[in-house]
Amino acid sequence: MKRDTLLAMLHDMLLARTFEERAAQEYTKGNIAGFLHLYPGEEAVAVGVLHAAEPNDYIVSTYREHVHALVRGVPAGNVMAELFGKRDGCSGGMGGSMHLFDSERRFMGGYGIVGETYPVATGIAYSIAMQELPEAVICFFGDGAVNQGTFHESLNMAALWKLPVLFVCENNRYQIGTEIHRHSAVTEVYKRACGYRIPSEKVNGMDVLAVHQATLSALQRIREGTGPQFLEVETYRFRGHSMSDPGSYRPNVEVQAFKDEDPVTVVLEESIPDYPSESQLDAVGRDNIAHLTGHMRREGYLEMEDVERMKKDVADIVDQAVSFALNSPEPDLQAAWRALYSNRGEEVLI
Amino acid sequence: MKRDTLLAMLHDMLLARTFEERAAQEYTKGNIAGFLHLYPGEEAVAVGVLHAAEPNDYIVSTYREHVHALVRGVPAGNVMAELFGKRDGCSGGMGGSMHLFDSERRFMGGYGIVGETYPVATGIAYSIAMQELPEAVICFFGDGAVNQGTFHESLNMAALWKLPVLFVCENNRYQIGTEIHRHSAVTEVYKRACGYRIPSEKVNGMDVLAVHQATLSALQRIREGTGPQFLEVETYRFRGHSMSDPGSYRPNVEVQAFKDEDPVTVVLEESIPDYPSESQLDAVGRDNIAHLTGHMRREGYLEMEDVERMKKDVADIVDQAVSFALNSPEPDLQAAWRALYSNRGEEVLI
Amino acid sequence: MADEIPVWKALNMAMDAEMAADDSVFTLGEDVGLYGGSYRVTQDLYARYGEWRVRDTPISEGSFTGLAVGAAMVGMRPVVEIMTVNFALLALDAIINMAAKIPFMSGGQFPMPLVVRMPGGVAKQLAAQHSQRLEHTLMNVPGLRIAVPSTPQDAWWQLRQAIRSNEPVVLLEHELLYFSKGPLDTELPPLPMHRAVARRPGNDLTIVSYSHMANLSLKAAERLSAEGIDAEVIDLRSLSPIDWDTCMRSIQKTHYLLVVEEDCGFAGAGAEIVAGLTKRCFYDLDAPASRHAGLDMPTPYNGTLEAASIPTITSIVAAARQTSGSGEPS
Amino acid sequence: MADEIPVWKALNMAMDAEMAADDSVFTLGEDVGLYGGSYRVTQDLYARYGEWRVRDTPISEGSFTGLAVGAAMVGMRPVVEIMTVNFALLALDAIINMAAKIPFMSGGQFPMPLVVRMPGGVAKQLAAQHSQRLEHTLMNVPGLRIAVPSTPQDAWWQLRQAIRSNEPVVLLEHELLYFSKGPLDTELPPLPMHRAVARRPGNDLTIVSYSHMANLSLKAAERLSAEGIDAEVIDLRSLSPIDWDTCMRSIQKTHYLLVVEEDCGFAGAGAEIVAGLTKRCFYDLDAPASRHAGLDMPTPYNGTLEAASIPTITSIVAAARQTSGSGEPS
Ligand SMILES: Cc1ncc(C[n+]2csc(CCOP(=O)(O)OP(=O)(O)O)c2C)c(N)n1
Ligand SMILES: Cc1ncc(C[n+]2csc(CCOP(=O)(O)OP(=O)(O)O)c2C)c(N)n1
Ligand SMILES: [Mg+2]
Ligand SMILES: [Mg+2]
Repeated sequence: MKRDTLLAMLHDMLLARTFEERAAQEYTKGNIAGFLHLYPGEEAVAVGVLHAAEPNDYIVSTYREHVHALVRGVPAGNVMAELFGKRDGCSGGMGGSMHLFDSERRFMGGYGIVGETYPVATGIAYSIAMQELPEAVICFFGDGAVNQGTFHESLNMAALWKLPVLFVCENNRYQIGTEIHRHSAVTEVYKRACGYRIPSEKVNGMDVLAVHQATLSALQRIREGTGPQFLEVETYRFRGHSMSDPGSYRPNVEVQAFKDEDPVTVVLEESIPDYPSESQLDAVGRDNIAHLTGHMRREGYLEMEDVERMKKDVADIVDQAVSFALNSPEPDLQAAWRALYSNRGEEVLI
Repeated sequence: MKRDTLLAMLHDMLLARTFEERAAQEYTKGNIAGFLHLYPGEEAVAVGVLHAAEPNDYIVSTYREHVHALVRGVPAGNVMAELFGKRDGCSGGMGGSMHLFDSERRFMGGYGIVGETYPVATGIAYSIAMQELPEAVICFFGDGAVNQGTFHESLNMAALWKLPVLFVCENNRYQIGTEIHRHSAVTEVYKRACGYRIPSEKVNGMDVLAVHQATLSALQRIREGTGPQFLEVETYRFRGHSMSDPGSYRPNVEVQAFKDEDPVTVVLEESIPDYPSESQLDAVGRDNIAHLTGHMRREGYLEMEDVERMKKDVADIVDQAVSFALNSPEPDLQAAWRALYSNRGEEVLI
Repeated sequence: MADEIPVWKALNMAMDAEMAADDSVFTLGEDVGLYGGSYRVTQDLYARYGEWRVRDTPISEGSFTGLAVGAAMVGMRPVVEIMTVNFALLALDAIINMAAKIPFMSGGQFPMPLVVRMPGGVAKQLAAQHSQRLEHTLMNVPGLRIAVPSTPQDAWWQLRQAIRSNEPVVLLEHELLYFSKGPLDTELPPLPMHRAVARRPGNDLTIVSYSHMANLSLKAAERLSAEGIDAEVIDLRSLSPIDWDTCMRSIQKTHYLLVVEEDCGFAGAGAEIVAGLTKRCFYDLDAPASRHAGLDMPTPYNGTLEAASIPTITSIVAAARQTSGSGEPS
Repeated sequence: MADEIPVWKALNMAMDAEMAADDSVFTLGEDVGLYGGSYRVTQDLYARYGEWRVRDTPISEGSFTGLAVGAAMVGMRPVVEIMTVNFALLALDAIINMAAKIPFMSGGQFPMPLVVRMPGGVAKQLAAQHSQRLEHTLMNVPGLRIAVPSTPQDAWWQLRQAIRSNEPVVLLEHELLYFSKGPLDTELPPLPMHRAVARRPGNDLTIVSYSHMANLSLKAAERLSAEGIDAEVIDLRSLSPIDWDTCMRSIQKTHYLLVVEEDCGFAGAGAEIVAGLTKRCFYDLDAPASRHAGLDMPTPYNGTLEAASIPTITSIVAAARQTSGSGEPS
């Protein structure tokens, strides 16, 4: 893979982590309110998947979608401003953290009701198929979301009509405090696509390259007209479900075990040339992200300076995003009415 | 199998057919109104399944449930009176054809909204499991109903908590006018239970003995505590979806092909000793009901007189049911209010 | 001269006209295609426009309505047929939480040219689960518009207007109206989609109603006129927004208001109509506004009880008499 | 002497008391078990009663509510927690078409001792999808009862009464109330579950409200009293049935009515309250009854706009002034 691609992925993963940790701080400061669901630990999913998408593809996401929006190219300032509820937010301050939208980038929204992403994605795909366009839709959802009725209904329709949707399950093993074996009779999520004869695959979500490769192949099959595809991406969230959740239902040792294979910190540590050593790197085994940096270093792609520059870059981006959000004005009530009636135009109703 | 059991099954199949054809007549006469969904062609399913159930088991059914109620033992007069909307109807005239209930016989209702039977059955089973009772719940639904979200949600919960439910899909290949390959991405319904790891089997619904045997084994497994079981029973309805549907979306040849293996008429014809001959009988092949009568005749279980008597019996039962329904008074508005507030008792609300 | 055609046919022609005019219009629902629609509204469209534009769906109301929401966001003009309003309870998340909120939540970035057609109302002994009424639920949803046509002429135009609108519109079609006939003049220009009309002028009493009940109210008004009570009958044609002005003008003239609705009275559509008009016309009213509504009871299957559970011409006459002060005191 | 405890604790104690008293009581919902409930209402119950009686569910609102319906039919007393009212749109078929209709449709053969608890209302910047209000939808369902406790004392008794009732009861719990404290005297006998109470006596104006808004109305009444307006504040405590008598008695005394509600005004709960009371008290009212309600707009995320979209103490004071004729004309 090209050096630029790899560096771009690393950049986005670092940006994602920095952005989210800063959002947590801003929440504590009172600049952000409501529910705030953060993404640390899962960066390799968004980055691996979305770097494989074309600009004409559509993205449909959940309430844990800041990073999907960022990686899709929504400027960090507009995302942060939306979290702040400001006028320059990507939803004009009306949607907030759970409802980021950007029509220009075909970012079709964050949805707060679990299970809504399936029908929205299926509908966009229906429109694509009807017009025989070469586009695809990427539909994100969690492991808990798999048990919502719309999963079943939408996957059946998508398969029946061979619609161009890539279903991506971000399996972080928890539905808030309920672990997967307590919410699903079948815990291998990818197997649940079999009821609809949708080709399905499990991918290691700590390995951005594996995620990227699996997505590329799935999108390729979709564009060849074989219909929907399904990816189960195994990942983990380091934080609680949202800012109001201490996450005390998970044993510390479990959280630590996953942190040890954190895609971002591993990349960072690995990129410091002398630590760990090549041999240490090779021994990591389970952490496939290490393979990325290993690979990058062997190819001479990754230098200490790159990483330092990148860290500084993303810190700057996030700082600027926060200033931008702080300085953005509040929307007024007229703006809210305009948003509500945005589709009315000159129409005379009565 | 015992002669009495076989005769009882034959009796119920004949009663079912006669009752339903008479209901159609009464509908045409104006004694029955609303939606009337009839069962001819599918008798072997209700009879095979319900003859395997214990009195303490619970039955949950759909809007096409007259025969389930009859076979479960609800007197034909009370069923017919309900179709007539009369006071002696098994739901007091409040429910009609789609909402037959009989708490005494644990007949937990006919439901008109497709997909409601799953959660009701699952809930009754939850209560059984919680109390560790040796009972089971039988949940009926059609092939079209499989695509409702509640199928997915309920089967997952039933499997997760190992609840004692037998899910029985009456696959007559049509969802009103939509044939199964146009409503389901996977047309082998039994395979759709795999997403929940529920043991699942396909049975020939024209063969009452096969249905009976499969049900007995499934109920046996349920009582041993293995959790829910799933049967797909392949069958066919000879009539339109309801009285208002001419069924013109189905090719005549298809309807005729299934009529040729009609469980009831075959039983009747076979039971006339000289026609068709033993060899003709053996040649029928696909019609497994013929094997039943063949079996019964070889065992000396079935005589011409039996069948004649039985035909007369069921005709009498149905005649009496109609007179009973005609003579039953109409419920008054007080009865309706009483039904609505039946659970209020002496409670002081305000 | 306008031909007399049934409401279903007017809707069918409206669908056809809009589908012919605009490739982005498509319809979906259970048995809308090969079968031609339970109430024939989509008859012949399958042959004419093919399966992608006339799509038979599985029984998955929540998701196929949500699918239409997704399609509308990218500029398609889906017309969902929910086979009957009774199944719409399964699609309310898509209608309320998605269709009505996405344009707002996104700060106005997405169109929502979605139409959801729902046959409904109390028909003939379909029992409690198949006689659900959802007016009030849908009215309370900002961002949603609701049309309730009662004639072929209105059905024709209101469906076309709904399809052309970029906002989500629910069409509540009464099952008993599909086969009732009336004139359709396709050359007549449309009224604004949500304008109410006085179907019959009168001076003694204003009857405000909609859909099937507006027709019954008209018949009741004829009977009342024989008794010397001259009722003005207003057909709302729309439940959201409500054309208050047309109603107010009438009340300023008659000083009495009766609202006739088929849904359950308690917290039904009539609650808003009465509350809204009493507030606006308090000093014009010579007596409290009345509601004549369905009983607060699930619909009984028994035919006599079913009839007793909703307004009839006779009961409307009685209610009007009482409202206008000409009846026995209650 | 009664202790001061938060509403969540009163509900938690009520659950515990009923579960201890009756083995057929069980609760289910997302994270009610190991996690202890999003708002702590089921805290410690999992350890005390085990997983069968305190059941963590998958995200399957339609089916786990339907599951509770089935269990209630065979005499269990399920208490469903729908994590928030916003997800109840997915469970409306189970609540409306099943729970509320089965006793009726079966001619009265089955009990339905079902309780559905739903935290809801506009909390703090949860945005449009998480600020849904369903009062009106549920009120229009015959066969369903709705309690809206606003104090720990009411929460304690109304939940217990709901569990003991054989009819289906929905408890709408306001998210902003869970951590508000008040006295709980477990020795005090209960009021009838649906009886309204005058929280503050007054002579100039009747304010009818419920849940969180009843508390704000009380605070507004204190401010009003400083201005010389003596408002009576009635907390309905129940939206179905409504205790009309308590309200009527008050209006007969004050001659002015203001209804304060947090849901969207158009076709909200207030429509029925105003229509029902205007009909009953038309000749007692010296001015049209007013509604002070949420704007007809999905809830904006932005905090300032969110606050502007629903009544506040200040806006209630203004609305009361105007209703009682003491304010600027509108
Ligand atoms: C229909 C619905 N039910 C419940 C909730 C509350 N809720 C929000 S997120 C969540 C857990 C979702 O888990 P999962 O799908 O695994 O996604 P994750 O949060 O782990 O990314 C729940 C129960 C909701 N938003 N919508
Ligand atoms: C939720 C819902 N959607 C639609 C309908 C209308 N409807 C009644 S029966 C039926 C077809 C059901 O087909 P299937 O499950 O195969 O049962 P069958 O009638 O063949 O026995 C439909 C669409 C309904 N009753 N409920
Ligand atoms: Mg998860
Ligand atoms: Mg079928």
